[in-house]
Amino acid sequence: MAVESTFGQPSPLLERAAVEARYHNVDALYEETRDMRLFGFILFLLADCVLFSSFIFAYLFLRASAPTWPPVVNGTQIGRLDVAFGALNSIVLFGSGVTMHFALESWKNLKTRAFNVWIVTTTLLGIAFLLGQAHEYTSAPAGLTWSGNAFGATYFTLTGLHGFHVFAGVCYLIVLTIQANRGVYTGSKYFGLTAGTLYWHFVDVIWVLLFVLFYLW
Amino acid sequence: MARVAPSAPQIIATKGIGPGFVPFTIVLTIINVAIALAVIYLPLNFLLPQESNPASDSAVGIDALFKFMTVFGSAITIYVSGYTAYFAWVFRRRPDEAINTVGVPIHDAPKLEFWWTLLPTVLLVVLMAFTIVVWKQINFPTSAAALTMEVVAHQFNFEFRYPGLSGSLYSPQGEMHLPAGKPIKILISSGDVIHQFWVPEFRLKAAAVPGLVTELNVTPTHNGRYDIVCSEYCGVNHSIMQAQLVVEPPDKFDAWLSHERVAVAATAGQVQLAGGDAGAGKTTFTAKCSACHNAAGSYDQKIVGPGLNHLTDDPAHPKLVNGDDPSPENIAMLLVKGYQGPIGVMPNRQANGLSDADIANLVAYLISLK
Amino acid sequence: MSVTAHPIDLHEAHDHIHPAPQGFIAKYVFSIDHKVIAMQYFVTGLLFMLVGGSFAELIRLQLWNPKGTFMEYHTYNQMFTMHGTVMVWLVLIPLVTGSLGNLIMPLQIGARDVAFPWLNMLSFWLIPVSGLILFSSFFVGAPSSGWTEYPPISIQQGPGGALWSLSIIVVGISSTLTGLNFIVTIFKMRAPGMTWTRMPLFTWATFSTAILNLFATVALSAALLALFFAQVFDVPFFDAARGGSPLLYEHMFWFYSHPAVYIFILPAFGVISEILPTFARKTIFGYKMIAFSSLAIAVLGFTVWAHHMFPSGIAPWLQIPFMVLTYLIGIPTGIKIFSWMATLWGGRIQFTTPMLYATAFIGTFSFGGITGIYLACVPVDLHEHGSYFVVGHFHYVVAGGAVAAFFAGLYYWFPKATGRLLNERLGKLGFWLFFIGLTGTFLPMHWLGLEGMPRRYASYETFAKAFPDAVFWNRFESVFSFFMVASVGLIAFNIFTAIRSGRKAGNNPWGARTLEWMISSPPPYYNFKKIPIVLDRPYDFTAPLPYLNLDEEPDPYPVPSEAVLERPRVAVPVGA
Amino acid sequence: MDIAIVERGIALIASIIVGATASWQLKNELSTRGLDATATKVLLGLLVIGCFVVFFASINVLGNFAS
Repeated sequence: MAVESTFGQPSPLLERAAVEARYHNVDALYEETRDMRLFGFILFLLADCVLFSSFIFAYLFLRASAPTWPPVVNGTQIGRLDVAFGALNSIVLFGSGVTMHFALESWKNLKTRAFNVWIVTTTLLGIAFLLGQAHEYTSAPAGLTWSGNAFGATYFTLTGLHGFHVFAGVCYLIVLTIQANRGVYTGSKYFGLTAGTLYWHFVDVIWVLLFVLFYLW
Repeated sequence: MARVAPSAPQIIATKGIGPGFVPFTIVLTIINVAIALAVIYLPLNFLLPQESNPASDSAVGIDALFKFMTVFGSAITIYVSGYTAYFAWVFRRRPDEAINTVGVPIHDAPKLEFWWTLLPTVLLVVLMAFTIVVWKQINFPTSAAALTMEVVAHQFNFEFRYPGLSGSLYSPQGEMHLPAGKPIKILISSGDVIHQFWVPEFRLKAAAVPGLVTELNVTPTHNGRYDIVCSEYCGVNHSIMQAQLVVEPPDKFDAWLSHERVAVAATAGQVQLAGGDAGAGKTTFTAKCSACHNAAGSYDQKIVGPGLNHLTDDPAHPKLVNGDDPSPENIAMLLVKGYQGPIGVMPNRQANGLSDADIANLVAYLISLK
Repeated sequence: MSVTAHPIDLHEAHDHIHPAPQGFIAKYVFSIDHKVIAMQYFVTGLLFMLVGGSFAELIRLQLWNPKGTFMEYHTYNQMFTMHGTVMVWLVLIPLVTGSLGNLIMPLQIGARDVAFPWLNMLSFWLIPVSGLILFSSFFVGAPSSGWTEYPPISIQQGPGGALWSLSIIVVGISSTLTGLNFIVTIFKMRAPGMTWTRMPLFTWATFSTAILNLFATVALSAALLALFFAQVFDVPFFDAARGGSPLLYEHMFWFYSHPAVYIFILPAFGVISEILPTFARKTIFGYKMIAFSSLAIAVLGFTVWAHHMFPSGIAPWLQIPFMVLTYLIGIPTGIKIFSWMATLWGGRIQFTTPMLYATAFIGTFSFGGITGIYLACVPVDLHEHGSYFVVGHFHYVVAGGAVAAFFAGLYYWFPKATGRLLNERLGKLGFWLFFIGLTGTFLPMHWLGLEGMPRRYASYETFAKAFPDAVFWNRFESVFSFFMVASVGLIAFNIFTAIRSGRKAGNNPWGARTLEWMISSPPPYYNFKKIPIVLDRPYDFTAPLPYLNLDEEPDPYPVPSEAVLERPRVAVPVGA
Repeated sequence: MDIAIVERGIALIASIIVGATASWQLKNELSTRGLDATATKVLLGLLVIGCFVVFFASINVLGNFAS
């Protein structure tokens, strides 16, 4: 019976049967569930992108409709954000992206000691970023408050939402570290780590956009 | 048990499209033509308010567009519902029919599908063109506005402002007057929440959004008394937020307007300036005026309005914006009436919610900016 | 050692059936079986529909008298707000996708369950939670500025508005996760051989709805998060004095809420595309065009949101692109309607209750679509925006479209879900009550709106002076709205009696050909012992069933069962 | 040496190091196939761009509003 392919690639179940027939040690069922989870996780990240882009639309809309930017509150124009500290804080986060990538690579090469070193550094850098962000909030320019004006509203909401995502990422990393050391993930079954790495890179990339939009423009 | 031979399906073929298809189509077409003629030639006052003698120039365009869509829309609806009912009846399953009868195995007809994609597209493109023509008429009037007035919506009444002698003038909230036959530009804004200024007879509406000035260009054509209706939910008494609009001949309008000007000028009166406290004035200024004026900036440092430092002793600007001397009384009059001129619009005391004490304090504070 | 490559044995490759759930809780309350979750969605949806419907009846009673003396204005404002909110977010968004989508889509693609069953269970349980949050707002003053809750008025009202925002964010999370779940299921878990162009059309509709659910709903969560901050922390997103803009909320809200109306209607299209071929005993006409127009509507749905905002102060030149794009959506919708009519042509149509709803859907929905074109046209919208014409239009499309198609799907798949047939006479009576009530209630709204009756008015004395017939038409509508209440009550009664004493329905009572009719009803928790192989599209009634490897070999030419046909039929060939 | 100069210095050096390692990692990843590999490549690429942005921000090419 001719079982036609779907969009050029064979239907998932056929694929699994073929994989199982050829490599007896591959757990075909796990491969399929991994594919599904990965596809679902990527869709989740795309949905999260829509969340951030809605708020970025709000920022651009309010900035376009404001007579001057940064807006004038009680007669004085709000000062610019501190680019120097912002740059430092950003590179801390981007550095944690790189160390997370090293962590996953070392796990793939079954070097668990190196994995532990890298993932702990990533977590610490993530926490450092959050502390940096807290410092940024406390020493914000005069007049820039959450309920003060449109600039404060969009700045604190967007960076706060991103900060919350970083905080969730840090908790995720801590859980991953514990699970990895408890042996939940094996050499071939480590989807949690892949998802954690993708999420962490995603959080970095969102900050690239926010850093440019708020600090450099 | 013995396997009964599978009952192969019996295909019931049909001759042509269906029995009595042509007479049925003729009947439908007659109905559609009748509706079209009725819609085009009969007055539709039961559908559109005062359709037989439209109350504004844009109403003519909008009613024409409405009729165009009604003609084609009702035709499409009648043909679709008609043929669905016809097919349902003609191809119904007869009671004595075998159990395994099956319809004609046709699953696509590219020519037919092509036409029923192209025709709606063509119809919609024609509708788009017609719509853009009427849209241009409404939004971009050819002749300049003979009268520019303002409507400011507040929670549960409309406030109408006509260009007075100096600054704005407002008539009693209830009644709005317009000269017939003249192009009018109505600038609409709101003092608190989103409202909508809608005159069903004009077929026009525009939102009154706080912090935004929307525009409505209309040339009333028929004298009469119309309702102004708020059609955007604006609070508890949204249901009773209506006002009266009187369209009258230009001479009667001018008489009314001059009468109104005299009446309002009398009530402006003098504000007691004595005892104004500069400190309280500063807080009122920060709360209500700093969004547009920079207290520390000189005249040129505009935010929306000019900077007010050295208001009374600025050699470069010896006079106020409306040409009066910067005496406390004139400043007070400016705060009372607001200002509307080339450099922008300043709301009057009513929109800013300034009490007499506020005005006295503000004048004391502004004078102190030396 | 020699690697023994045994021949690909498909059913062996797929025999991992996890053990059956034990105990009442695991089986019915916190179950991960997509069929049980579908039942939970259905019961919750029906309850919320009754609640939302009762708010609607209170509105109709209020409008009986132009002076509006039945309720004070504030209560009436709460009623129309809660009616809109409950019907949109607690009935239409979760119900059609959640109950029919969950029940039928996995069966139609030959899967044992959705991709992430636990996520599916979480998605359901967020709905009752959000319902509780929403109804708890009655204690602190329910929200009262319409289901759109435009700021600044929605910020000025009491704390009910904040609870409203919270509960809708929770519904948003639930439908985002359902969307994600269904996309992964349809991509990854189709039976062998079921290519994209062999999938049943209800699955196509569920797929396009899932795309909308996943990407559009998050924009709503952003808008409502911003509104929540504005309501609770006074964040000036929408406060013009402090740099914000009320238009911003309208853009963010409608960016979601127009795809939301396609989330209502796309599954309805899917249900109609399933029912018409079965009861016309004839293949669907233009399968590819219907499937791809579902996708086209889903994609175009993202681009048209500002036709809700024509007179609300956006730049005049901006109105034109949204008008043009809204017209373009009319074309794929037209293709669908014409294809359905062509499906009816040349068939052997048997008017069971689902077929009555489906046929009436074609007429009602196309009338609703045409009035949509009126509202998309900018100059005419300047007259009709915010009037009862809009209320008439969207109730024709929502009640006459999505709810009617949901009832059709309910009557069609109830035998598969419970193994019992619903009573046909009660069903037909319910159908006629529903459509007479629908026409009587919502048709007059069109000319009331054109004459100038604004929306959301608790009393319309000024309008009644300008248009004296208004009082008659409003009373006419109020009377007929109770027909619809009667029909929904009849459906509820029919369901609860049929569960126990309905006639037995075998695997395939209607003689349909899609995969869900090939297994027993109600299906076992694992759906398919062996995953079938699909060879062709299921709709050709003259060809044998295109399935291999089915658990029990069905009759290759399925025919409606005796229990379904009105009078017993003798297999007498026509004309003998 | 006020704090801003120190911060800019650290950011400059760190952006060069992180940028280099990220692009090196990206080079290694280029040969891999699969959904997660493509996602990682895209995200790593954007990370490299982020490092460029921080590099130019630290040397005051981007984001100086002094003029």
